[in-house]
Amino acid sequence: MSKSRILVIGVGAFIGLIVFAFVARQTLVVFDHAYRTPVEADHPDRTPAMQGEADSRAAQAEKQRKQPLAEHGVPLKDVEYRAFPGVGSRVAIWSVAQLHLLFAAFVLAVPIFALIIELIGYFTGDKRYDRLAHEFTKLLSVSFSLTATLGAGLTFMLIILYPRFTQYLMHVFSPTFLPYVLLFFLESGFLYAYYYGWGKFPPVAHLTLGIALNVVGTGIMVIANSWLTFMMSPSGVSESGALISTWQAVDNYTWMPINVHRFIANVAFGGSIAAAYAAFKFLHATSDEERAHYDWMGYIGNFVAIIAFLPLPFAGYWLAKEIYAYSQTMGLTMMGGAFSWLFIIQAVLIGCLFIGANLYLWLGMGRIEGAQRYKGYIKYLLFVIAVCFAVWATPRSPITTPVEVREMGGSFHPVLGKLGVMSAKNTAVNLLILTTYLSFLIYRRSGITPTVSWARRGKALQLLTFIASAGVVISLGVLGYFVPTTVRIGLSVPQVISVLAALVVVTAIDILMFRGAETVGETRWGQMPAISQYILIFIAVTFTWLMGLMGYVRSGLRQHWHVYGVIRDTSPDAFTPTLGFATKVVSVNVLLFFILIALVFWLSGLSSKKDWRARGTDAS
Amino acid sequence: MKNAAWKWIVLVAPFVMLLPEPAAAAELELGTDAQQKAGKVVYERYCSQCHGTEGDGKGYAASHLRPRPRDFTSGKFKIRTTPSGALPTDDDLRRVIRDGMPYTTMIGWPNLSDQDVTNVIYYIKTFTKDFKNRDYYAQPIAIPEPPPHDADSAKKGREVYLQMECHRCHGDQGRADGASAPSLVNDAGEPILPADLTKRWTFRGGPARRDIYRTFSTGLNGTPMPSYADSLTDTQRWQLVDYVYSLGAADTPNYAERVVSRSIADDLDMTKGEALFDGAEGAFLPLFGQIVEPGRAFHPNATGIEVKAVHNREHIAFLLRWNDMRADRTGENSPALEAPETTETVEEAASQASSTEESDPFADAVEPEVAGDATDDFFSDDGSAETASGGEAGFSDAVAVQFPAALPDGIRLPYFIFGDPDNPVDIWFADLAKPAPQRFVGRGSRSVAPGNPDGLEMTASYDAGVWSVIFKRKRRQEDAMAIEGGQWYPVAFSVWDGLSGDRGNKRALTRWYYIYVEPAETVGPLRPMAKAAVATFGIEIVLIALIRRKHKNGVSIPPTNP
Amino acid sequence: MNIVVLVLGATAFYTIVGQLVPQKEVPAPEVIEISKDVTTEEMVEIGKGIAQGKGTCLTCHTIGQSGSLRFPDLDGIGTRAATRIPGMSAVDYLAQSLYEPNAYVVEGFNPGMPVINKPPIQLTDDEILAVIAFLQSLGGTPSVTMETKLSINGGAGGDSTATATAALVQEAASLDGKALFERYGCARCHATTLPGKRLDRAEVLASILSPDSITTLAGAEQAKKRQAMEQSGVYDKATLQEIDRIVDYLMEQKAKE
Amino acid sequence: MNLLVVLPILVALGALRLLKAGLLAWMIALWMAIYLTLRYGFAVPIPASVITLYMGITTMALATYVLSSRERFASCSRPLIALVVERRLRTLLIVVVLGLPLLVAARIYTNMSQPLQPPSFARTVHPAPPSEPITVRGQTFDLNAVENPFRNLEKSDPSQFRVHVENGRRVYYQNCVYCHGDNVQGDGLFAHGVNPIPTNFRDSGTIAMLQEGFLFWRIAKGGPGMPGEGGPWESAMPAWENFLTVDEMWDVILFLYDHTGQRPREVEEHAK
Repeated sequence: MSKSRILVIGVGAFIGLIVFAFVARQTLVVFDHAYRTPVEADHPDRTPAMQGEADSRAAQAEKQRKQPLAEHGVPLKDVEYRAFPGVGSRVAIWSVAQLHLLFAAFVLAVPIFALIIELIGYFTGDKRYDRLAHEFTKLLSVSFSLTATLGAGLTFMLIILYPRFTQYLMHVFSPTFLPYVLLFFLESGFLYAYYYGWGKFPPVAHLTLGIALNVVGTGIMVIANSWLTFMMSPSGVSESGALISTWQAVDNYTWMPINVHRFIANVAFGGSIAAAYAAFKFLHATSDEERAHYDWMGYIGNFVAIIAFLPLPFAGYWLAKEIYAYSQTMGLTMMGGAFSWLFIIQAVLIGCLFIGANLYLWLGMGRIEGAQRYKGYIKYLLFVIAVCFAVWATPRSPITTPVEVREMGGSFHPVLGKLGVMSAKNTAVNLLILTTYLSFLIYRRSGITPTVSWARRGKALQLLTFIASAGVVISLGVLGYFVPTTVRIGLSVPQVISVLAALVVVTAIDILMFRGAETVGETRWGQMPAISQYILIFIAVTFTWLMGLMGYVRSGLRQHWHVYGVIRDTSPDAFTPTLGFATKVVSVNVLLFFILIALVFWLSGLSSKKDWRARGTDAS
Repeated sequence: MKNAAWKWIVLVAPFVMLLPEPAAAAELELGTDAQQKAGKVVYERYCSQCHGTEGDGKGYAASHLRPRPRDFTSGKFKIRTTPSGALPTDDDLRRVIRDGMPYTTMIGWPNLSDQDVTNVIYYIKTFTKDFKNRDYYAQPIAIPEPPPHDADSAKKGREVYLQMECHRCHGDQGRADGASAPSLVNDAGEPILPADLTKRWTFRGGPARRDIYRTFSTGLNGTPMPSYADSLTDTQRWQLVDYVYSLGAADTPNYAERVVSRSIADDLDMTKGEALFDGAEGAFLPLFGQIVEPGRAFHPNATGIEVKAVHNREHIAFLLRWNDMRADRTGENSPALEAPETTETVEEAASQASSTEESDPFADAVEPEVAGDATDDFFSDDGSAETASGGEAGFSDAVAVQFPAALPDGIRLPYFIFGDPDNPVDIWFADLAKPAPQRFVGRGSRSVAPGNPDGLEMTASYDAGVWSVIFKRKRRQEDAMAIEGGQWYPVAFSVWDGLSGDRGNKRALTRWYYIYVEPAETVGPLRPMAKAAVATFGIEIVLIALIRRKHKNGVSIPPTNP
Repeated sequence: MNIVVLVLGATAFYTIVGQLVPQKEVPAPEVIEISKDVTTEEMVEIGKGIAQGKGTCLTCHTIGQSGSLRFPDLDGIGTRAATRIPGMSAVDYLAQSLYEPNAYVVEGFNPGMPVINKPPIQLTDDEILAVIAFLQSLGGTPSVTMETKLSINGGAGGDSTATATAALVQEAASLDGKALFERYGCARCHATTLPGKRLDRAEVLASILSPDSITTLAGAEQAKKRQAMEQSGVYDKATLQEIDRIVDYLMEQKAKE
Repeated sequence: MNLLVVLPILVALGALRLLKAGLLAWMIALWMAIYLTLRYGFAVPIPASVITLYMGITTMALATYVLSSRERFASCSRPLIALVVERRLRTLLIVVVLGLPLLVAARIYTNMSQPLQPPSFARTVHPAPPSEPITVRGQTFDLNAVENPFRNLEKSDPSQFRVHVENGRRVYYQNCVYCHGDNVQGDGLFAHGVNPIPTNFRDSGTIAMLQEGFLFWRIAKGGPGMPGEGGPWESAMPAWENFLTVDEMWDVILFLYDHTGQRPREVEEHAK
């Protein structure tokens, strides 16, 4: 008998046995159980959503009743809310604000991104970078006008739908509006000059223009951030909401962390959208040359996205810490109360991001000759990533049926319950970051071999750093189970520091070690399986979705307050909706964003199309 | 004593003469002194608290135990394989020690080593001289393989049952409600209950047909249950066994975990009686004595209650059935009545404790009553003859259904014994001496107040040893918890036996159970099953079509190397 | 086409993940109206509702848990409260920990509790009284009423405390035994002349405080009478001094005979 | 971990390794192995929702591995494409195509016909005792520090100690035996009627793990004294302070440890 025969028989028998057992069990169950009615309540509880609908209906009826009086018009200051038809005010504002923010993030990210690439091109003299930066900037002008339009829409809707609240916010922030508008004006000037002046200015002048554009753009974001962070953690006002100091109102607890968090996230987001654009172009490319270019562009975009993404959790820690510092109540609502399950969803999203990013790197190794020697490591990396992902996504008290509760003897599983706590999750996240970076290192060196004399020692040192960092992370994680809470919370800081230190040390060694490295295998750009490009798009979708979700948390944390602790939300929408509802709205927003971004891609692609008349002559 | 011994000799003599001397019996296995001594250690550690250090059945626990712990000095043993009046074999004793007797505090001692059990048996044998007398030994009765069981045999058994007048104690339908049941006493003059033949699992000797046959063939020494070895042929005995066997549904009680109320479209017509509940799932729930709050019941007569429930859009009805030795339709009853305090009241215990400090704690601090005392009474703990006889001055039978007054919003239910001050309970109460139901609001076992009985209906009937009580109420009523479809509701039950002087806290009760109220309309499984199957099939077809289109020309494998 | 499917698929996947987690809407807290005449027991109930809902106390605090907690456990706070700060009564301590949470932080815990009468939680003074009643009921006996004036309540009404207490005492003092007898509804069942004839002063007092102790009744009758006494509410409302005065009044009736 | 499940799975995976199975077989086998381990491999079952989550992650990870290089993808897709396209596998294809919907339908059926389960709530087996002193019959006890007043007699006056144990025995058999049983195993005459079931004192996970103060608290306060977290509160344990004196309760505790041959957990010294 041939070897393959034996193989087929062996494997077939094993799988067949399992399938048979499964089918047999299922059959037995079907024939054993008389059908019993499922347990279904025939009267749903009165949920806040229903209550809200009922309230707004009642308000409508009341309005109808009072119609004759209102005919002469109601003075503005008496109106607290107006209703948006169909979806309601909250969802309308939510969608418009989110789209505005997504585009704004894109518009702010692309210049940063283009500037970095242009700088690289300038210093390395590689023309490819310059071309790439220019191509990115092409996406800007359409996005910029869309952002402005959405922003204007948002402002109008706020004034119309939430007049009292908007009035208050305008009162507090009145001194910031003029600088904002001026900056906006400057932004458009710099932006168009930067784009249209490509190649027309001397390189240094153009770069200066790029820097100015970014400074102005960041300024716009920082001002806008002050408004929304004020809503979350107001300061500079008295208890009753009277303004004491505008500067204090701007410089509130969450302002700086949000600025930093958004800046980094914008870079990552811009990178991922640029990569998605490249992937889109790659898939529709007709020539090898084009494919090579877009493959490379996608790689750079994704690289920037992932590098920016790695420190994001730390910025997130800072934000969360400031939220706790501002209001323990809000912090606990976030982590332990109504939003605690949202972080399980977040874990799923970030887990998907990590897996996607790593998969892209591994696939990328396929286009490098000589990467074969590293292929065997993939499964171990994947194993670590999957386990960390699973730990991170493990809920502290899972959803259970009564039978399961009885079997577990409580709402915590004796084994899994230990994975659901902060110590385990921090450890998992830090290990995820380390592993992903390891993946990247392997990718980086797959085509090259160091020539320096201390290469072996350098590699050993790098490995040692990784092991030491992982050791610190794990042992601190374990220690977390045995120390009091006050100590435990502090443990995440050394964990993070050890990971960051490891990243820095390893990178430094790597750069030194591969200086003048010998190339063993050429990177064949464009030789990428199509699946990798779909992964880039998947990463972009995931990233957008994640931004939408986290935006909801930040905003939803205020619960029934417009301005936390100052202006109460008394509208029928004052309740906090279910996570299922929120995820649906986020999904719709993400889809809308991608429809619009497709429009942007199409519009910006028009310029490179052949002239209509030229085509006409070709045909004739 | 002398007299009884003489009787045994007469009874046993024929066997002793007829049967060859069993080798084992001839040896008079009384064990060595060392074994008896070892048995004594085990006995005093594990047995003496009930059976007494002297083996006289007057241990610490004895006062509240019904049936009383065995008095080993009497030499009478109930569960044996030997003929009536004879001593048990070692194996008989071993079996009882190992397996225990169901529904008594003698639970069984599976953990003792074989050696310990043997030693204990030797030690038990020292309590009476009878074991030294070869005359009291007899060859065990051979219990044949049970013949096949059939309905015809059971029918004939019924004739034997009536002919032998079993019903005078065990009742016409075997529910232990015979006319002479309340007045039965054992040889020591202690009251004793006839077995409830519909509940095989309570048979002290075991529920199997062989066990029942053994009881008929050997009798239960010391009790009014005689042996029928002489008066009935082997076939007749098996027929009787089959009849008894047919009275009960199963060897085990199969206690339910929940009650399901069936949704019906028709009116809930109380005049239809039990027929109204046809098709509803019966739930048999265990009752236990209320020994938690003062006024305790240590040995309630009712051990289980069968509950059925149906509802339509407007109303919900409950059928409660339990076996009762005698219908007590006179006197009164109420959950608010004061029940007699048992001996372990705070005051008495306090006085006991003070005496402990001064004097010997071994001094008999237990009630000084003696087994066989004329005032001793199966049915009551307070020893008053008046309550035992029930009747005009006494208490009637009663039953109650208990719900939380309002659906608990958390998971904490009201305290299961008539609620607590924070979480009151709604008690539907039927005093079976009165035609109309009552309602009470319980805020604790000592704080039960009458409530508004409007809207609550009740009918009751007693037939051949079983009470059937039907309660009916509107599902939604202003002053009570609304009962909605598709929901679970906590429910508990209590039964008062007038014959035992039950009232107030002294009663049999259940813990909280849950009743599921079926929704009016339910979803069948077929539609979702079909949907899912079709969807899966569709996806498969699309996938196959896609793959086939791509690989039209046989398997073109993607290139392994680009 | 593939891209559209991918984008739709990815969003759908995340939406489904969002549907798999527990779905809970959080209603905006309602304004709770507490009338001035609720009993302490009712206050406990209301306070419990506030602690679970609007007050968000139980988001952080546990009741009856041990182990490594982030916030002090509330079980038994009713008795523990009196021992925290020497010289401070339980009610005052609880009030302080609600109005000025950082004034005293239990050892081993971090400060961080929000001021309860300020936004975002912003309970009213009445609601805080109810919460105090609930906290007292955890392991102790609630003593506050809606009339209780707190010595610590964020600065408001500090001066009126003494005068209000004095007024209360004065009002109670002004009622004589006869007035109290009527006020607590004794006259609904009892004739004023009856008990003094047979019993001495101690016995009368005993039969009010413990109706079962001296009685000719038995069984159900006795229980009914005892319940009637319990449900009259006299034990909840009357102070010992007042009962004493009622007995005085009854003994006077006897003397008059 | 349930070794009966885990070991055969490991053996099967080892066999696959020896047979040098193909990637597709490995992927399917790994998926099933992980599922079976999660589902049946743990002594305390994992909730279905968590299994779903983990299997989702597993699926994703395995798919990632298959996708991570062209060769792996090809070696997985080849047999599947062959199944769909090749004529000689037609019968198998039909079986699979028809079988899958049936399995899905059967799954739905079993999901929908779960027997009705009454609601049940988690039980805290040994709830934490109140941290402030409890009052029993007019005396105050600090449960963190309280010790059995008669425990020291064990060494100082053994005969007096036996007297107390014997008194505890009397108390037990007059009061506790109905539920906790004559063999102190929680199988008394009424045990089948109550929920939660009475404690089995012979179980080394009960009194041996607890301090005597804890037993005293549970005995004195019973089911009604269960703290908020100590549910379910249907416990039929009476508040024995209504029936027994303080000394009797301490005596019965002595008896329980003496009779079962266990030692109480020592009171931990409080670090000051």
